[in-house]
Amino acid sequence: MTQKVQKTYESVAWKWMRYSGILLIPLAWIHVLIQDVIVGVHAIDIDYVALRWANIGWQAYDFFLLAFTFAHGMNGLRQVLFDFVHGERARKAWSVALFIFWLLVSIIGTIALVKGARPELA
Amino acid sequence: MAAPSNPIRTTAEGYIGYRGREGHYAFLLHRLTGLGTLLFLIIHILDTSTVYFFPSLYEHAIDIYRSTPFMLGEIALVFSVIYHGVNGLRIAAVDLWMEKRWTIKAQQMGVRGTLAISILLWLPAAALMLKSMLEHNFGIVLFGG
Amino acid sequence: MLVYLRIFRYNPEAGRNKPTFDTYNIQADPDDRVLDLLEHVKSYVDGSLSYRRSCAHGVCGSDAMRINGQNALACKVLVKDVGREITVEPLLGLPVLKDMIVDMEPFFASYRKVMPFMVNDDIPEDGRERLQSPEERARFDDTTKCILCAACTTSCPSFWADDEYVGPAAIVNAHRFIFDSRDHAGDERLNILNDREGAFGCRTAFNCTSACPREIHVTRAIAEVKQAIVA
Amino acid sequence: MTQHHQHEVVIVGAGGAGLMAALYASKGADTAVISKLYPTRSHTGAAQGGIGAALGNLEDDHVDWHTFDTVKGSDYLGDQDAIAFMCEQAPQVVYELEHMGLPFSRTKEGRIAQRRFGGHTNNDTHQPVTRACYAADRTGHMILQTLYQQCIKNKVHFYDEFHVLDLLVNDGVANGVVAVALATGELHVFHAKSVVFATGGHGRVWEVTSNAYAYTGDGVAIALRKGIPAQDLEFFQFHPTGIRKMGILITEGVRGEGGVLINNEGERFMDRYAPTVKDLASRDVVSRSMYLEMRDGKGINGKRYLYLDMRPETVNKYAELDGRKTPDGKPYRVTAEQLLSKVPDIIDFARTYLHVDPMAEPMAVQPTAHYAMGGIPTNARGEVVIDAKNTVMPGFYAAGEVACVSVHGANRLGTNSLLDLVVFGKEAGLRATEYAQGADYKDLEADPTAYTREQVDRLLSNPREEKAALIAEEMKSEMFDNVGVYRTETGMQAAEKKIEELRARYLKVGVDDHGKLFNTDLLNAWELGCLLDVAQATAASAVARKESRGAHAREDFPTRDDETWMKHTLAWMREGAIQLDYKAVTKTKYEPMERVY
Ligand SMILES: Cc1cc2nc3c(=O)[nH]c(=O)nc-3n(C[C@H](O)[C@H](O)[C@H](O)COP(=O)(O)OP(=O)(O)OC[C@H]3O[C@@H](n4cnc5c(N)ncnc54)[C@H](O)[C@@H]3O)c2cc1C
Ligand code: HEM
Ligand code: SF4
Ligand code: F3S
Ligand code: FES
Repeated sequence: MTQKVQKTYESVAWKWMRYSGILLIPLAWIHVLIQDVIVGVHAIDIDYVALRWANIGWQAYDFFLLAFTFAHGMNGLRQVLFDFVHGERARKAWSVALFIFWLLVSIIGTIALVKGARPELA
Repeated sequence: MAAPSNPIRTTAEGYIGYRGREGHYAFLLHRLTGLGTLLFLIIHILDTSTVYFFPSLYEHAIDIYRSTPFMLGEIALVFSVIYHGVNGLRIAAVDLWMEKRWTIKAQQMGVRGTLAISILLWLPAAALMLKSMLEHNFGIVLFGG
Repeated sequence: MLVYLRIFRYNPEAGRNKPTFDTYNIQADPDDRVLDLLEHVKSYVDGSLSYRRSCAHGVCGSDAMRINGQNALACKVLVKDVGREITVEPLLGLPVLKDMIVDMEPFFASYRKVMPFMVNDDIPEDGRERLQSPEERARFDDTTKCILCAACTTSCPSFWADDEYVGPAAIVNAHRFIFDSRDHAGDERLNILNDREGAFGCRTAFNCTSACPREIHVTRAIAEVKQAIVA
Repeated sequence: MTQHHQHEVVIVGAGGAGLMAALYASKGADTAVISKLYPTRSHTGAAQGGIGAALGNLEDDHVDWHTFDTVKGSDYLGDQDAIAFMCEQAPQVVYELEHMGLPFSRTKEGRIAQRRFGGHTNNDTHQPVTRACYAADRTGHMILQTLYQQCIKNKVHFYDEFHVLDLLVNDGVANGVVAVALATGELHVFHAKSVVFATGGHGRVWEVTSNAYAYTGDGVAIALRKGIPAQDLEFFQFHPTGIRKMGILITEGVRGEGGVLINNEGERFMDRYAPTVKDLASRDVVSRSMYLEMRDGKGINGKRYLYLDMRPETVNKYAELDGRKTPDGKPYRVTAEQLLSKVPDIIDFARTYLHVDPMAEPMAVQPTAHYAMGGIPTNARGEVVIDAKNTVMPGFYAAGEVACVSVHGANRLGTNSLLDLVVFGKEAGLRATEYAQGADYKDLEADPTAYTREQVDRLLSNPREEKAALIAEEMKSEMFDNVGVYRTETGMQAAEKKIEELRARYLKVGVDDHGKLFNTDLLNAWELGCLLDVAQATAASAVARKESRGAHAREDFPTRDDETWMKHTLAWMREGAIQLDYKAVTKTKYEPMERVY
């Protein structure tokens, strides 16, 4: 069979969910293991965050975590929503809304990540 | 003529009432844990961002996380991330590389295995977190500190 | 043995325009089919009970319904397989017209969407059969078994939520041609299914495979179609 | 409210015969297919074993052999010109099905796979020959699906779940049908230039049957009511291997693959009755042999059933005893996997309904009512003929099990029905179109639905003095006991009387459901009327034939009598009573001989 099958958003999303998911296993699990299980919320404060992000390695790590997890999750949310939102126009509207939300939150997160914590203002 | 039907009602009836096998519940749990994790993630991104935007608020936010209900929620979150991950890995692996294993038997074992692995991974984590919660929130020190 | 049978009833014409259940205590043999019980009720107790049936041995696909909450053919489920308390309801997700009878049109419309027919006008010069090796034939054997009973599609969470999703049965029937070495329209079918309302509407919930009375590996067939699309 | 439709060709029935007719008719005329079931629910889908054609893909085979086997199988009652035509067309139509996409099983060389079936032989060696082209054990399913798929491709117009209740005839010309739409209960009049009946058989007349609930003889009964005779109804085939009590069919293909019948002494008894082909003798012979075994107390546990044994060790044991060879000359041996791949559905049936694994245990079987050799008389062009002189009724065609061409005569060979469907379905479709192209719409009578309304209104307005189900039960057991595998004068007379009585009681049948939506209560009751008419004509035709031939086996006249009875029965229903006449059998080159297997 010579392939003349087009790429569509859904076929790319299908692959994305799978490959990003696989990548999320180390990314998300290590994050959760360290922050929630080993360190724990009681040991976390703004100084802790500042210290962590002072390390470019952890900064990069958290950036990838943010990028992959959130994009994966938002596409997942879109999939669930589309089960219940029917019709091209409604779906388009939701897509736009979700996209803007995703962009906004991602930008906020990235700015914080890049600029770093400001414990001196706490 | 037809009985009035709407997809939300049908879906609710199906999700809850359909007597599916392992896959049905794995699907529901995957969805639930995925959405739960996402909800937490959104909040988490935003609250963490306060360290730059409103540093003075961060301590308040973290305080909320330290409350007992939130700590219990956190334990559930860890289960969600573990289960969703293991199950997602199962789905991804079978879908991408071993589609022949979409058989009733293999799938049954896969789903049960997924749940078992998730619980096994989760239990130690949950124990550690529970221990930390008891110490900090109730002053109970297990295993002699 | 005495069987306690609950049957879903709905008939707008007779004023039963809210779904309700009728219950019957029936003396049954463990080897009786659930269809036999329905026939008994219809023949001797209440003739207005309506459902579809024809072959009575699981090959025509008429009598798919929910039996104790799970889709099956009433003629392929024996009393001893389900026990003394039996509840029968119509398939979920297709409009109910009367009792166990649902509107099958949306289901067949989805089937027709995937070009469920051989596209190949080349005929060998000697007028005889096209050659196909047993291995090539085996490639799509599983999906040729489909009897279009709709048990799979109406057990699928994606279909309950969105009836635009073509559903597992349609994908199974597309698969039957996509992987037939004689067919020429595989790519067209893959393009049709290359969407949320096609193969990517499947979330691998697996209810379809558990429900299929022909024991078709439905989810596997869908996975193969997805792979062929992204390949 | 009555709705009117006009289509040049109207085909009633969407089984193999109806869809084949539709495919060809729609190429030349505006065609509609009306079916009381969704097309894919048609009984053709239940056919298991195969479709006969002398392709010779595995071993030497010839159209002539197929023709002779069919003539012999028919106990010389089949019309030899029609049989020759069918067998000649066979390879062509099988290839055509393949071209449409039918997924036949394949040989190593990639050709259509073939297997042995009862009554099909190498005419030189008299050994069974591989002639049945198959797609596992779901050949009928594949034919039905493939034809339906092609109809979708060719955009054939379907009226699904429309139940035809009457044929419209004006001036001796068929010009339409009346149907009720199940979903709404409304009557629809279909005005047509030609009408094709492909409504299948009537096996629901008998108690233990392989036939679907829908097999209620609607076509034959409607024709009878219109003054059209039914031909050779006394010849109804009992298939040797139905699942005990349920009647669900175990294909002859199981014996083709080497399965054998066993009595309570563990004896393979068929070699006593048919020394050459043994378990693969033709169906009437095997069913009678089984009946005789059971009568002699050799049924399993003395009961009325026997074992069909297809365990690999049994198959191999008897294959060795019989010296059976594969086509390339090696001794024939099988493994469980091979059997599993050849008859998967049968194994599934046995597991589901008998809770038996056929690879480990034998299956309990008994003869089951299976196939109507008789039906609406037609010629080899699918045209309905209405008297002993073969006068054609213009505009009316029939094909498939409802028709009697007659290619099956007194006994049908396995795989010849699917062949009959496609050959004569196609022929009927082509001729109906040809006729429609040269004809105008014949006017409808003033009130075309009058007769239908009368029948329906009676059922709807009767108080429920009689229950259809009770009458049906009595009819089925009476016919099974007295007009079954073996028949006697007294038994058949009793049956005739009983059916007459039941028909009188039927006039008082009422229904519970008086609504319009999917009133299956009403339609089931109407179908019972058809069954009773067919049963009556069957019993009357059977009593009159004082010989044994094919499926018609009489204890009081145990031999064939070519002198007097080498003729077709025609039965008319006049004022409720059955009248009989006879017509000659067409003979070409095959002289009647004694039938030994
Ligand atoms: C279990 C089984 C196995 C068999 N195996 C074989 C085999 O291996 N080889 C072989 O050659 N033969 C076999 N046969 C026989 C063969 O399958 C049938 O004789 C054949 O399929 C009949 O086809 P048909 O097209 O005439 O009718 P069907 O396929 O039964 O179609 C009848 C159609 O008519 C419609 N209809 C009927 N009445 C009405 C009405 N009043 N109004 C509207 N529509 C109506 C129905 O809806 C249906 O669509 C087998 C039969 C059975 C039961
Ligand atoms: C830890 C590793 C993870 C893996 C291996 C993984 C894997 C997957 C896979 C394969 C799917 C697709 C399911 C399908 O299409 O049927 C999916 C869906 C989803 N994921 Fe993840 N995921 C992971 C982490 C996360 C995280 C951290 C979130 C939250 C932000 C998340 C949220 C979702 C959501 C909401 C869905 C949609 C669920 C649905 O359609 O029912 N996932 N995941
Ligand atoms: S795939 Fe199975 S369940 Fe689905 S329609 Fe076909 S036979 Fe029925
Ligand atoms: S139930 Fe539905 S989600 Fe997929 S695996 Fe089956 S089609
Ligand atoms: S009646 Fe045919 S599948 Fe059940």
